[in-house]
Amino acid sequence: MKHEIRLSGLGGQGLVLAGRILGEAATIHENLYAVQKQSYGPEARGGASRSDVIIADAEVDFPYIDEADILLTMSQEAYAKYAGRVRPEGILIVDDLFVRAEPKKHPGRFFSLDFTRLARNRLNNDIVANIIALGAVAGLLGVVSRDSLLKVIEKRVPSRFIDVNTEALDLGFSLIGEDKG
Amino acid sequence: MKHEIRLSGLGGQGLVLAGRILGEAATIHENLYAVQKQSYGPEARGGASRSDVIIADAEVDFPYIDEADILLTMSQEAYAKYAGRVRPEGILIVDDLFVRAEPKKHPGRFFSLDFTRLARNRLNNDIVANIIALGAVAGLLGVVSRDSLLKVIEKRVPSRFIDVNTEALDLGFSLIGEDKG
Amino acid sequence: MNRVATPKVQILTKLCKRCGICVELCPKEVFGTDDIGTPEVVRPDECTQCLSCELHCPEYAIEVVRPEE
Amino acid sequence: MNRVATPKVQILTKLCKRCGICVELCPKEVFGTDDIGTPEVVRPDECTQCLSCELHCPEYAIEVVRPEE
Amino acid sequence: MASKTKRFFMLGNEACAAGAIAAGVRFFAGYPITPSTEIAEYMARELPRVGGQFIQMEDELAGIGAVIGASAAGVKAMTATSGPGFSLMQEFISYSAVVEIPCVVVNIMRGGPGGGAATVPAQGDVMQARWGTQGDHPVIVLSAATVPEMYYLTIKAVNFSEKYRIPVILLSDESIGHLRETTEIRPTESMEIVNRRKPDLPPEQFEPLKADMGQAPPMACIGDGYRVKGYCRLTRNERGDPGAVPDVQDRLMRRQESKITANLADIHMFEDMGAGEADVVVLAHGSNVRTALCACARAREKGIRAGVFKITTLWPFPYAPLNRAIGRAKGVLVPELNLGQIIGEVERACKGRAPVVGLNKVDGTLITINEIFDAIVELNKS
Amino acid sequence: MASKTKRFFMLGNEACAAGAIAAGVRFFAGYPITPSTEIAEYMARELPRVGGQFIQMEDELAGIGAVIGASAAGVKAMTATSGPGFSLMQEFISYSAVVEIPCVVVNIMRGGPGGGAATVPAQGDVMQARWGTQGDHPVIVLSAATVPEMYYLTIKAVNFSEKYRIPVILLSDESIGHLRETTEIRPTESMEIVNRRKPDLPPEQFEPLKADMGQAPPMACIGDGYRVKGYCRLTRNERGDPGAVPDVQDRLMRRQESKITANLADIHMFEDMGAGEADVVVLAHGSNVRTALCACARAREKGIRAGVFKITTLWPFPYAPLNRAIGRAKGVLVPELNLGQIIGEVERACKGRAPVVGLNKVDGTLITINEIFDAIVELNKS
Amino acid sequence: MSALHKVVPASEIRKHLSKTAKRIWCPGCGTAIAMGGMIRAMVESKIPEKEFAVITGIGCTGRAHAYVDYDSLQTPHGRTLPVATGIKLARPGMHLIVFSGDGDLLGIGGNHFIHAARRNIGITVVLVNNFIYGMTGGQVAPTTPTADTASTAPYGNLEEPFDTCALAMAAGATYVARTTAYHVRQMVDFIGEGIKNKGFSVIEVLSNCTTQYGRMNRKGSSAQMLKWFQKNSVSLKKAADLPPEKLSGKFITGEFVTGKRGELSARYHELITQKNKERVDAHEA
Amino acid sequence: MSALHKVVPASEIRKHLSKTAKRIWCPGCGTAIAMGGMIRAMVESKIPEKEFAVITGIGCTGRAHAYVDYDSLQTPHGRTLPVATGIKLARPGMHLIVFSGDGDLLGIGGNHFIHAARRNIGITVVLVNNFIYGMTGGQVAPTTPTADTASTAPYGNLEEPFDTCALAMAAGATYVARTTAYHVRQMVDFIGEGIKNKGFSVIEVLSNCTTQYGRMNRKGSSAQMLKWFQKNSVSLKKAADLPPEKLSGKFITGEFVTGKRGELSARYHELITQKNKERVDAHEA
Ligand SMILES: Cc1ncc(C[n+]2csc(CCOP(=O)(O)OP(=O)(O)O)c2C)c(N)n1
Ligand SMILES: Cc1ncc(C[n+]2csc(CCOP(=O)(O)OP(=O)(O)O)c2C)c(N)n1
Ligand code: SF4
Ligand code: SF4
Ligand code: SF4
Ligand code: SF4
Ligand code: SF4
Ligand code: SF4
Ligand SMILES: [Mg+2]
Ligand SMILES: [Mg+2]
Repeated sequence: MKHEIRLSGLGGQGLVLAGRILGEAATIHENLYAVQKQSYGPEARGGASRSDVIIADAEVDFPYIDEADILLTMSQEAYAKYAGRVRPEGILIVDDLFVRAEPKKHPGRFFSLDFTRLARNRLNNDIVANIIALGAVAGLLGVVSRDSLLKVIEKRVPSRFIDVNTEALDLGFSLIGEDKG
Repeated sequence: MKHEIRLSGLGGQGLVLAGRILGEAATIHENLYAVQKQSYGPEARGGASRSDVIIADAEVDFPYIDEADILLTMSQEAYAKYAGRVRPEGILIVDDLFVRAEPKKHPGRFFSLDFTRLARNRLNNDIVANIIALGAVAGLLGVVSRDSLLKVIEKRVPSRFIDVNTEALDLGFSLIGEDKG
Repeated sequence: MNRVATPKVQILTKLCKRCGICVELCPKEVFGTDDIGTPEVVRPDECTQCLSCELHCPEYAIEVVRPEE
Repeated sequence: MNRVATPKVQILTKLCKRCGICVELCPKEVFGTDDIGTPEVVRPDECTQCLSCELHCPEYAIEVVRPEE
Repeated sequence: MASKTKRFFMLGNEACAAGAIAAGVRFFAGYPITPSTEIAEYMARELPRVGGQFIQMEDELAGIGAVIGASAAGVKAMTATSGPGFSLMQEFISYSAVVEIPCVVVNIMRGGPGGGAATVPAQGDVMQARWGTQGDHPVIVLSAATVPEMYYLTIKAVNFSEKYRIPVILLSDESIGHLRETTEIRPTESMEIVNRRKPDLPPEQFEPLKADMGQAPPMACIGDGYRVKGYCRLTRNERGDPGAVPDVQDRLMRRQESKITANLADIHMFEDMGAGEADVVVLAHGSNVRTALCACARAREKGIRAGVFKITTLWPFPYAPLNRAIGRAKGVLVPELNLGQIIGEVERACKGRAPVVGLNKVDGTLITINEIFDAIVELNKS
Repeated sequence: MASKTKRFFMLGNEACAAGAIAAGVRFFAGYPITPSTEIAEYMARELPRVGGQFIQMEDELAGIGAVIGASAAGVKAMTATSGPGFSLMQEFISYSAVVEIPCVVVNIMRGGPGGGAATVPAQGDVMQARWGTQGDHPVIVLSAATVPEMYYLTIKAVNFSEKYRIPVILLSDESIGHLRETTEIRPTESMEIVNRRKPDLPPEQFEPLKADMGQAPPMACIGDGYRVKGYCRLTRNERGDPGAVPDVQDRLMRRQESKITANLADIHMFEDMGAGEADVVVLAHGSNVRTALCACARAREKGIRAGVFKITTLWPFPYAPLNRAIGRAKGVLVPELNLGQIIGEVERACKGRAPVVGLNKVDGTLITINEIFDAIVELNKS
Repeated sequence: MSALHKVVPASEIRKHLSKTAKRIWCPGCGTAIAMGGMIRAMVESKIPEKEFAVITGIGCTGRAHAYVDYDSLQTPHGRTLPVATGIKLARPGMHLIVFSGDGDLLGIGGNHFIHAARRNIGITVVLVNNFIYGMTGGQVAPTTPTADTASTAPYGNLEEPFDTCALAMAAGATYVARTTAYHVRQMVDFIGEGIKNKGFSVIEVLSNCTTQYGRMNRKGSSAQMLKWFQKNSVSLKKAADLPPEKLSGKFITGEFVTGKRGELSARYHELITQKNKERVDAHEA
Repeated sequence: MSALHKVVPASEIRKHLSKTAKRIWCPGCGTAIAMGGMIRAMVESKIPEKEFAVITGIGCTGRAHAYVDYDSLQTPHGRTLPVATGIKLARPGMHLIVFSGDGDLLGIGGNHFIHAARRNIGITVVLVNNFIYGMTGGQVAPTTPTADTASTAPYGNLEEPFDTCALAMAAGATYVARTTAYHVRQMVDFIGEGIKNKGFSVIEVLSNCTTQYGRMNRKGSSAQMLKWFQKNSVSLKKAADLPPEKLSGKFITGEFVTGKRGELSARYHELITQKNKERVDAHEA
């Protein structure tokens, strides 16, 4: 078992944190093996950002992703750059607010979801779009449970933000639940 | 033709300058080839000092002296260290004031001369002992003339000291002249 | 001059990074913002030509007509 | 005490580097020098125990008996 | 024991810092530089919690200087940096070797030369780690290939440094320093932790520089009451007094060199991962190891006998073991994130027995499995 | 012309400084360190007399920094130092290579490591001269064997630096820097003096980093009116703008490397002094050359065919020429005033064709004719 | 102070920017405001463009060399002043502006800073002090106020910050001033005075690093940080009348030193002229 | 000042010297006088010998580590203070004396000097200022007076020297004093005060390098140089009343700063104690 997940967008969207939570949940609470690598441009803020996570049931033999099993893009630039590097049977997810996608080009499953608008409108907090997306990704991935993720979120997020993050995570899972059918 | 001359004593006795004058005179005014290398201890003043000069009629193939043709020692320490490293047919010169020598150990020619006392008593200037010695060495050496040496001295020595240095040089040559006979 | 009177404050939106400095520093609340924070001149007539916005804009994206001498 | 009275100034000649400081700084010209510049106590009785020689000797080679309290 | 092993999802740089603390490091001084800074940040947070000290100094020279000071005072100490800062530490590394004050320097390599590219991996400082300093002196250089290795090799580095009183350099690069990875950490009690030897003689009899060939002398630290001397310029006798006597200097230099040459078996860490039976041997270290292993696996699937010779101890370079391992090889491939550095040593080791070919990348990206695979296929043809 | 040749009795260090001035150097900045300081002292005295500038800076980093500044402003510039100071210059040497601002660094080697022994010769910085810096970049390293060579090689060093826009390191050691020797100086007019190329395009069209492989681009200097950009961190496009694009970085690195690899014939200076016909080849540079020649002469007197392969360009190392030269050798002897540095390259060059044996001395004294002679006899037996 | 209508317009700044380099400073970064101030002062000085060179070090501030359209050069971290010293001696006619950060100039570069001041070499330093190492992600700087937080001072800074201006004065600088990213017109004036001074000039610009220092120390938005400077700046004159306790947490702004003494590159050129004369005289004699 | 009869005798100095190392300073060198002063102050302090460590750099002055019989260490040139900082943090109970030259501490080591002062780390610096790089043969130093001659300033120094004490104060040192090799009793007192100060102390000792600086600037014998110090020293108090022109060529001696503020290694140990307490509390909670 080996899953390669790429979360991409802009610096400041919290994708590095999302990837880290995913990997940590897999490692510590699912007893799996994970790696996560971010890359970013030279900007401290606002540049391109990418967070690659691999989850496997044995030590990861090669920690870098060429083609992803799941690709999340939260900016048009990221979409342009990475949409072509998803496995044919892989899953492509975009943030509806930022990405104008061409779903036909992608043979596998495709989701255009409203992470950022939902965060803003339903949770009153732009910043948790990443956790909604994380929920959706984890839901599609299927190997890291909501509870495992939540345990890590509780450790990594200041206590006053735990509630909204929990809501966001559940919202994310639910998006997929709905859509999956 | 190749002559290896070692001038040894203490820092401050001016042996480096003497060696330099000898080499420069040979190079520039006798059209010979010369090298000169000094070595000293870590002290800025008062430590052991050595100035090796080689003069030859072709480029010097090897610039360091193992056994000397002419050895001048102006301290007991230098005598102890270098007297054993004179060629059998070589010349050993010591400053009578500082060195208690064992002439019998040396098969070649031996001179114990009064450079420092002569400087002090005849020229009223301790510091020109080195030039008296230089004159003596040059006299014994025979390949660098008094005039050549004088030209260099005139260039290297502050003008107010030229006279006393000239006297010193001549005195040195004369010591050998006397002694040579 | 026959030209149309230029507004006293102009924003070169292409250069703007949406830092909010001009909006927050303008003493006359001349600026508003759109959905994603891009400043817009909403009360041009209030402008006293104090130059605060122009002097502080880190992208050199604002120009204010200089007050008469 | 039964010992012979120590002179007020003592030079440990073995340590001396013949810098001349003690000789030149002594206000009472207590020191003279030999042929090659080694200081010698030549006027011990002149010594006022000012300590200048001891304090300035770079070789810590001079000792002066401390003045009585 | 396995039950006590703990799992973490750690950054390579954090694993390094955590390893250092496990090894007993209680002092860190440094100067920020990407991509090493997380090591300093971890230390700033954690050291005061375990009674240790962190200080950010005014530059890298001061960083390693303070580390050497703390070590001279008896505390295990470490610094971390990247290329430009590593260059600034060279004088002190040489000093540390000659005064035999242990210290560990971590260099998380980034794109070089010059200011370089701070956020991309490279292996441009591999030769510098051995030869960057003035004068001859021994040094140990290790290269970490994974995040868990960052943890365990840091412990090794500290151990070597204390045992041999030698500067130890741990190399890794951005792609590992900034990689998060599942890391299983064994309890510290189960690991060998080395502490420098203390003098066994009283101060009057103790000679700070006296040791047999192959050995570091016991170390009297500042504050131990030994009125310790001898932490100074090159030439000192065994009592620690200065004086430029040729045979004393010679003895010191040769004894220090012998700490490496007499202990190769202890210091060499390498792994023959199918190289011994291979037609094509890939010599890899650091971030190229996993890539090389994947490429060789693929090659074997295609019927090509390919194997990896992984080196963890870069310096002293394992000439003899490598020479033995290439027994039947038709060619040796050396992938490097530089213009060809360790390949020179491979050539020396191979002594012309097999062609040695480099695969070099300096554009800021990692060498890919495909690139190594293609090179293996090519070499196999010859 | 011979009539115009002048004879001097010069210190090696003075010959170096005089050569620099002959080559057009008009700026020197440095920091005193034995045994190099006479170079600075000569420059302090002579440069203002020829309209040039000397400045003693606060440390070696500042010394080479000022040199690079002056060179960026269009003036040929040089610094000089010894081991510890050379270590402090490494970051800037790497910088100079990547921004392609010419500079010459003279290192008069002394006993190392650490503070070292300031007044004795050594060759401990030979590998450092090539590998002391962060990252990969080209560099040229020359080694002077006599006082006259100090003069002429300094001119060569300045020429190479200007021609290839590259840092050039001139190595020598205390035994030559502090040697006075009859030195015949040909008139400057009779010598090749190279000046860096100036842009042939107007500022609007000029791209400061644009050049063919094997070439340095023409150089627009500060104050030339070009609004010159591109003197900055590694990754820049040909216009000089920053941006970390892999292929741009790759092209820059490879083009800079090619300045060396495409011009080996121009850069290599070596001399086969009987090595081609020898049973025992002595590979020597710097202060060992004359010793080796005398030892070989003595060996030949005793019927042993011995010859010297003298290398003046240490880096790039002349692998192929050496390999050719050892055609019939039974053994290669490599005398070095270190624990074995250039010998590694000799082994690479020889590819196992002949045994390579080191003769190493690190006690602060020179290798003697006897020692080399004895080693030749020994090697000849095998 | 220049009257409002004389302020160099933003369009004029843009004319002196690189047409091709993308500025990657964070939105609202005070370094950009300071760079604008520097260019305004350069324009106001009326000195021909080609007589200027802008030298930067490494750091966010140290990116400016790529953004301006003057002769420019970026040195290794901390080494602006040695390189600028070399340039100035080689081309004494040039006006050199060193534009760099507090870490670059006072951290790793502190020795060059005091020695350049001592030499009174003709260089104008615009020191952008944002109290932090911005570019590397918010580490403590030699200017970080005591007890403030940084990524390498997670429990609050235990050290005291430098008083940049006091240090520059003690070391020998002949023009020293402090202003803030809020006080742009003052900034332009001070930099202009610095350029006019023949010797070594230091203009410290307190600046907002909103992303690192601001975030870690809860200073709010960029505009809020600028207002913080506005509110807490005290002019040198006023400060003289206030007791020390009233000055804690305040920024003292104004011109500290405007002294004169010989500039180094000029002195050196006198020496050259004299040596040249000696040679000519000797020939004629 | 201690009364004469209390002055530590030379024999006591000798007890604290290495029995085996040969001192190779020139006859009459002021560095030796300063080392004697340091040892006298250490003895007078009554602090147990094993709590002292003497750290030197490279230079003539930097040879002292081998001559004293205390814990000692010689660093690379210019790096005394970083190394001492590491020692002090690791062993806050130690009393560290840095004994080094003007070139070592203010030339190559200038950055560490101002940063150690800024941090107020508990180190006592005895800075032996002989206006020259003695050991390397008389090159110009950052302390060489303008127009004086040195081997690398053959036409007279074009630069201005540092005012060491002003620099130390501006950087943050909490005890700063100047004395000379002539004023040995004052020297002992000042070094003693420096040792007592918990923070960073600088005692500048003006000293005679007769061989290099003295020879090149015709200052005569060692004793004559000491007399030069005697004649031209002006106490801080007296100097306050004199016009600047009367102070040119004078040496202002005395104690400049005797302020107090938190010492770094002590602050750090408070932090450790606090973190330890937090942990214990957390366990108990
Ligand atoms: C020798 C070296 N050490 C460290 C670094 C890493 N580095 C780059 S910028 C910087 C600090 C910059 O701080 P500052 O000068 O205050 O600039 P800012 O980013 O705050 O504008 C550091 C430590 C480097 N590039 N080179
Ligand atoms: C990195 C380095 N640069 C230069 C030197 C050479 N060096 C040794 S001592 C010294 C100057 C010493 O001057 P100072 O500190 O004033 O000591 P003094 O000899 O005058 O007592 C220099 C430049 C060195 N040892 N290391
Ligand atoms: S100040 Fe400038 S960059 Fe900021 S929001 Fe206003 S126009 Fe945009
Ligand atoms: S000039 Fe002043 S009043 Fe007008 S818009 Fe700008 S800030 Fe507001
Ligand atoms: S002061 Fe000391 S060293 Fe100098 S002459 Fe007197 S006793 Fe000798
Ligand atoms: S104590 Fe004073 S008076 Fe006595 S010998 Fe010494 S210097 Fe002279
Ligand atoms: S990190 Fe700070 S200093 Fe750097 S660009 Fe962003 S706001 Fe400006
Ligand atoms: S050179 Fe000067 S400082 Fe050095 S020992 Fe001699 S007199 Fe003292
Ligand atoms: Mg900053
Ligand atoms: Mg000095």
